[in-house]
Amino acid sequence: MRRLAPLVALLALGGCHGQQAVLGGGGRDDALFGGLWQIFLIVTIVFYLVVLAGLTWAVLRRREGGEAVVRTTFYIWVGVVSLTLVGLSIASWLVDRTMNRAAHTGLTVEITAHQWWWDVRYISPGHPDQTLRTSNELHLPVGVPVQVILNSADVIHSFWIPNISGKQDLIPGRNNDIVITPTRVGIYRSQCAEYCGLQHAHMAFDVTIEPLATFQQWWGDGLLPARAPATPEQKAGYAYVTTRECATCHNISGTPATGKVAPDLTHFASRATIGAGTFPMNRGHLYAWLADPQRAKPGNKMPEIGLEPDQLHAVAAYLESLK
Amino acid sequence: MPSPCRASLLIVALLAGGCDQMRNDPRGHPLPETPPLVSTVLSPVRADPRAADYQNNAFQVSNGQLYYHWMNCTGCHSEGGGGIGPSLMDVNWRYGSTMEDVVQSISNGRPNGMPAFGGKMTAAQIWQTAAYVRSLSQHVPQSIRSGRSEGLSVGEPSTLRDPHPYRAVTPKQDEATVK
Amino acid sequence: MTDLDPDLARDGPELTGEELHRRLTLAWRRPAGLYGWLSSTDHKEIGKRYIVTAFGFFLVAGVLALVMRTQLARPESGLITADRYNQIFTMHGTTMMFLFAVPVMEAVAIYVIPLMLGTRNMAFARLNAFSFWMYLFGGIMLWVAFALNVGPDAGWFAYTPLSGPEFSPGKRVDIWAQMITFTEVAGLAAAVVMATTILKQRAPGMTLAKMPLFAWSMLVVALMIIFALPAVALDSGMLISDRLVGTHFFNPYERGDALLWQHLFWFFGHPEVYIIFLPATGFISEMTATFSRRPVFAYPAVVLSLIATGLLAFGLWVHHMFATGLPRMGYAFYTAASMTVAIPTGIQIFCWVATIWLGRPVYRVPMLWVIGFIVTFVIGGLTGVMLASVPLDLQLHDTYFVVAHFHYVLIGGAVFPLLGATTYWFPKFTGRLMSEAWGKVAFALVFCGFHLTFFPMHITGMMGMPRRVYTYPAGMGWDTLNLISSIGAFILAAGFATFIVNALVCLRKGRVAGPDPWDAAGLEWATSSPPPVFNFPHIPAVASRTPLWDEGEGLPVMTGLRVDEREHLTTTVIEAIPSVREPSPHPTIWPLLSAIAIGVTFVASIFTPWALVVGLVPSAIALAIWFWPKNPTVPPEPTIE
Amino acid sequence: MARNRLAWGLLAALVIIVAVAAVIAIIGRGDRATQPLTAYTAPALAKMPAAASVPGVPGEWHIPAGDYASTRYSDLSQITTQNVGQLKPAFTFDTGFLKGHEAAPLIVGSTMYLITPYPNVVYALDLTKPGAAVKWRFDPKPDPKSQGVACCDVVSRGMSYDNGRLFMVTLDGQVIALDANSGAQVWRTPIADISKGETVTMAPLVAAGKVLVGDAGGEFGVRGSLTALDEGSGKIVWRAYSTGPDKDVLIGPNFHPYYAQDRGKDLGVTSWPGEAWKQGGGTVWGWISYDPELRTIYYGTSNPGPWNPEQRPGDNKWTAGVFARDIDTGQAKWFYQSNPHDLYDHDDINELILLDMPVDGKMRKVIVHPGRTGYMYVLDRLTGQVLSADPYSYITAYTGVDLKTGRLQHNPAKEPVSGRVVRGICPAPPGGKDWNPSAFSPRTGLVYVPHLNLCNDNALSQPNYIPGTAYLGVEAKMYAGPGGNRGVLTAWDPVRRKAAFEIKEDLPLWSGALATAGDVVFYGTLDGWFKAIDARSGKLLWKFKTESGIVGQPVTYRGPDGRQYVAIFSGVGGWVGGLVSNGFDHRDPTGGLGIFNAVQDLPKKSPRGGRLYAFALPR
Repeated sequence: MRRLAPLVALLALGGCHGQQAVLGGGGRDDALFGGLWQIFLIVTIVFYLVVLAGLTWAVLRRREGGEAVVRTTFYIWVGVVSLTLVGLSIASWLVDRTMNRAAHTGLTVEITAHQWWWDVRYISPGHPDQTLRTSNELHLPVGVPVQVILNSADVIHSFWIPNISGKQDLIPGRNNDIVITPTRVGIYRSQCAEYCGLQHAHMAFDVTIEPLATFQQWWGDGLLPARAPATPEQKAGYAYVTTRECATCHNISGTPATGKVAPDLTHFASRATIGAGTFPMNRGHLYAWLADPQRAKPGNKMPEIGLEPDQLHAVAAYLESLK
Repeated sequence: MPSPCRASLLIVALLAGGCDQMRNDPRGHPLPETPPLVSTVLSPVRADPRAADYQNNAFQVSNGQLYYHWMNCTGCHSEGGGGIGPSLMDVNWRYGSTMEDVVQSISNGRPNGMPAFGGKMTAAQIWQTAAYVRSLSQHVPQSIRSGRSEGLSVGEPSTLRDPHPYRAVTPKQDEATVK
Repeated sequence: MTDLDPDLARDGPELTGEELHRRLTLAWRRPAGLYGWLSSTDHKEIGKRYIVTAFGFFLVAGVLALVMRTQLARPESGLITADRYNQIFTMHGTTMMFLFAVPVMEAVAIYVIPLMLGTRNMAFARLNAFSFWMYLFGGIMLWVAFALNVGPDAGWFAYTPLSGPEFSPGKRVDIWAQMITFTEVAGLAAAVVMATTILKQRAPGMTLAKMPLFAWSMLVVALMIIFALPAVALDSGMLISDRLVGTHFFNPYERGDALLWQHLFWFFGHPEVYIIFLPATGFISEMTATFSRRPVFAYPAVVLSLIATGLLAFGLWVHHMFATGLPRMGYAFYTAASMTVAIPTGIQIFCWVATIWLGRPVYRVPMLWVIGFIVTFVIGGLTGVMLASVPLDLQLHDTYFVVAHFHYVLIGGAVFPLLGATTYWFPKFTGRLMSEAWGKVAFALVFCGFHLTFFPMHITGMMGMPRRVYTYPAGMGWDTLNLISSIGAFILAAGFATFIVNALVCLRKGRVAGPDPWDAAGLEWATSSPPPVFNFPHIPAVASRTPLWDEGEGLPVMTGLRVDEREHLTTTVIEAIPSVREPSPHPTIWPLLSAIAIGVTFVASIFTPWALVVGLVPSAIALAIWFWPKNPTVPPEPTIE
Repeated sequence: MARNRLAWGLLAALVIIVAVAAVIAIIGRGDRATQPLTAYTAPALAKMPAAASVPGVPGEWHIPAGDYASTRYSDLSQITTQNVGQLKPAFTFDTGFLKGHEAAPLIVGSTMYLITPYPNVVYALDLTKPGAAVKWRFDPKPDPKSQGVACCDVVSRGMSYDNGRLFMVTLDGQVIALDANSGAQVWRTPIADISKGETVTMAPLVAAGKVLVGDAGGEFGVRGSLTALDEGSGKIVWRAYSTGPDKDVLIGPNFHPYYAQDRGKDLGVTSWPGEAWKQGGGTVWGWISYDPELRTIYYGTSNPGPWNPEQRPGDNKWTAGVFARDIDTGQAKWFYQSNPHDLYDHDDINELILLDMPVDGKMRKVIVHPGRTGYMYVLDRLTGQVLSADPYSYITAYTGVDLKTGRLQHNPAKEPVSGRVVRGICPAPPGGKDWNPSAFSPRTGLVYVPHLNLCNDNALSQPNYIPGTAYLGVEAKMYAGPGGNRGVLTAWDPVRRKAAFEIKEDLPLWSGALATAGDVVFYGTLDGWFKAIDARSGKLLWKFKTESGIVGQPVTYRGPDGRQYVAIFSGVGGWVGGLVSNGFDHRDPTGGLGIFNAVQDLPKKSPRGGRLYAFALPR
């Protein structure tokens, strides 16, 4: 029984570093969570040690009798347990209330979850032409509370950036929303937290928290149409992508590719991953993904197109140019 | 599950409607295993083996339903009732109702306005969409089709629907708009 | 049968001993051969079948768990495909919860409760048999479907719309939903049988206040099943109707709601985990009392805690849905309710520790499982208190922290007591004791393997690893922790295997056990091991909570039951005053045939809704024949003066 | 036993009541004019503008709307309320095609010119010969692929005639000028690209030496535009887009919209998200009116694309509104957006009747415009100010038009939202009234509006834009509005701003109206009845059953023998009639973009057909 103590200590340390970890310290709600977590951890460890102590004493004790002292200890125990639980639920309610009262400063992001990718729209009220649509990535200004409106196009998913705040489900037919306040600049990772089918494991996106100025610059660049192809190989890739199967589902602003039912590729190369977190963004993985998306992420809705080698090079070259 | 276990349970497989109907092979073109005994008895042997695999597999028909909505087929054919394009639920087929004919209609288009999706969709997607189109007129076993879709209700519960294809009143003049 | 002298047809001081034993065996025997085996209504035979089948499902689902741990041992491992993994984790969850946990607790109770209460058979013996067959057919259907690649893949709680008609094509989720219908019918039947037996067939003098604690926990569990299971039966019925016929219960477009599924499921879901946990508390109370050589401290407190847990379990299901966006003030209520349910469990823990403290503990193998239970389950209970808080749950929900929590409370809280109870009652089941040495080895392996597997999962959960992922990227900090869990899983499996081998080997080679090898106090130890087919030659009478410790050999008995006809004694609910001598049902094949007819109807209704109409006819015929009144051939009873 | 008898008695009573109610309900339907027939004379009358008439001999019909002011009034008065009862068919002509015949016949001199639906064959009939023999026939041979991108049946709504030439447009968007005598082609200019889903179904307007044609295809994510071609050479003079930067929309310095909501720079881009304006719709497929004095044309733009409003946040300028442009340069003078950020496919392409009308005691140059939103707009022709907007059909989707800001007020309970079906939205997508034009009679001062009474359930879905395929994102189910009748002919008094009388029709009214000096108003029903009613009281004076449903536009002319003739096309089709001409499966209520569900009984009531009927009084 002694072996448990070190493991319990490890629990407190664990999870405080890493891109996708609770207690990562990247957001206001996560800090509030950290505080409440410490209280619960200490109380539970104390109670556990008391129970262990009682058990050990009971196991080693040879003498009999002592009913009276046990009876009084019983009343004390029930009292202490009840009071502690009442205290814990009040503490939990207070923290929940403060989490819920975050002020909202006009920045709204609409996230629509699809089966196994994320569609993100940045809304600036009153200026519809400033609406920016990207996929599988989230850029947020540090220190600014942002309202994230959550909707699902098919099944139930769950939006969760552990470093910043708690999770909230995206449920079809319900408009859930959550206000998160990132407090630390950095790049974090988020992953769908509700089982949503075949590729629930590959439904992640990267969260970049940056100063307000950089964020506004990024938003402005995002509104620009896609870069024109420069090299002849890129031109060949442009020709294929904007006329063949890719254009039916994907959208690249400023080109005839205007499909709306798959991730937006206008600034594809500036993202950190391919296939919603399936592969890191580099040439080798881009080739692997284009050659056979079903092998990398079996069951996802992007079919295997069967590109010829030269078409593969051209398309990869063009996609890499879409910074 | 090793194959001997599967073979030994073939009798029960007949009861459960054949095990290949649920194969969830996302690759899109399932290995052309011989279609389960049950379906070959009911429907004649096909020229192209792929037809049976797409048509008898619930996963492929469900993908076909997805592409039927993504490729805007509902704009002209609605949920099978017709509109700009003809109805896909009844027995009138202008260009043939076998899987190969429907795949031909989708990939090459038809003269009177059906656009060609050949370059816009991959072969697997076209086969899956064709399987769904044929399921609209009950050419696909009942156990393969889904009860309903998660959207506007486009029909009453299946217990009230007549199970066999609807025999539309073929108008006396011929189909072509030009006399 | 020989024509008996009518006035000798009753057991009594003059008809006792060997002669009585022979005649009673003649009256209670079932026909020999397969037909007899299939038509048995003896609670001991049904109980053994239930236990063996449940442990069979436990092992098979355990193998699936090993496959999952092997897949997750390394990041991005391609051992099995996503589709296969989703089927496996769904089958693991569904089998463990519906085909092992609830049925095995009922199974042990079906065997032990009549002996504890001092009666000859359970109340509705044929319904008891029917319950087992329905459970068996449900299990077979699910696993045959899994073998045919038609296994469910939407998780053990199959949230809509993923489990709905559009996103789960084919028959996979239909099979799952129909399996729920089978196990709910079996569960409800067993619960009705259990509640009636406990309330109406206790030994004379065994008032509610003198009933053994295991009987109390099974009474509360039976009532919880009766109130909880209909919710999921209705839910799965609505899902089948949505999927096959096209109704819109869960389609938000047409006035349905995706959350309706979750509310109805978890209204059953949370009581379900207490239906699994409370029998385990009964086991712990029995074993603690026996091996501490004294009754459990503060009997009324433990009974009140059982009842409190049973009631509170129905008021906190929304803590499974803290992330779905329901109003936050409502959540605060459910946090408070989830905290409150920890109090009765805390009281029971105190009482067990106090019993050990006050008694002279003897550390036989079952006692080791009790100690292991306390050490493990309390961690699970405390992480449960953490998950009850909304802010903490919003971070920890659907991560591996929750996986660790519920394995602590299910394996720690239910499987440890179950293994202890199996070792404890093994001599009563088989007449032989399990080996102490191998018992200790099995305990050590299971205990260490368990903590090595599931404790690191708390940390992987804190580090952001979500549930039910068939693989994960490298470099997230999860690699070593998952490897440790996988290694622990194999040690745990080795432990379970040792336990099973120990049980099988000792079936024949174990030390022969007398009626009361542990010198325990319950009535079940008053009859031989294994007990004769009629359990007790004379119905014992009870005057205290620990009859064998108080009366010992001179256990008072009550005579007067018929010998040439199957009969048991019915007593009043509160005071257990003998009231009626009731005929007990004869072995009959019809529960099996009814189960077959209803089972075929259920399975066929997956393929066409009209099967329900067509299947009604054979089912009605079988049930009618089953319930057809058999006019008693025996002359009417002279009244007892 | 007593309780048993009582129970049986109650049950019997209940059955009787239900039976009686069912009988009443069955009788109650059916075609009846229930309005009280009170004579109605308006004190102060609206008048036609002086220069409204088209150059030419009275008694002829040169453009579908009759005159530039789109009044569809004829001052022929041989047919009066007394003798209309004896009208007989003088001759009929079978066009040989079976789709929707929505065109208006043109009569110049002693020749009648007809245009059929796809393949848009033009016939010239010599009226002097008995049975009106064919003088010549012109077959433009349009591209058959255009049939796949015509949202609401492969129709043509007519041609225009101007000094010796006929101007027509084919479905695949080629404007053709024909010599009226010989039928020879003078010039042909393509203005639409069917690969992007662009077609043309409207009747071109010829005025001030220019042929004005707009494109159609709002359902296919097309970018709407109005093109002016030179009458003589067919060269494109100017083209005004309905979305995009101001230079494309020909918005310049002298653009003065009345309301603030329509003022701003490049609103055609800033009121759309990203590049959505390139598939923004705003096509021009309806009616154009022209005021020769002000040298200004007035026309409406269609619904924004896609139907799903969540895909295009913002006001979506310049769709679903009325433009006033200078005919020579195309520069916009003013614009009123009647339906910013359209939610229900309520285009604004309906007819714009130019009148001079007393408003608050002062005569003003106005436009009377029955909108698809269900409001009868009266706009000031000079400034675009909304003088009044009163509902003429049953409306739940809107709560009114704020006359100070000009903005249409949506009813939040009926706004479509994704994830849920919104029910009981009235009027349905075809609107309070679709394209079929109403008529005005200066003698009664009433506007005769043949319109609809349909409501619908609406569900949003994820639209995908693939050029050449439908770009909607909405699934609808339409059904009859309150009262169960699906069509209404309303005689509306624009001065008093209320209906003089209403005639309820069972089937939706999809044909145009015609008012004559003989105080007779003509219109046709979807089950083939061609009716004449008293212009003052609405009493049914005469009706004739034609072979197929009527979706055409009635015209009247003085024949070579001096008698007054009334001509109408009978051939069911158009958006609502498509289910007869295309075939439809009643098990899918969302067929035909949702409208087939409202007319499931039409195939039984109207066979396919394609025949011109001309009626006259017996000699």
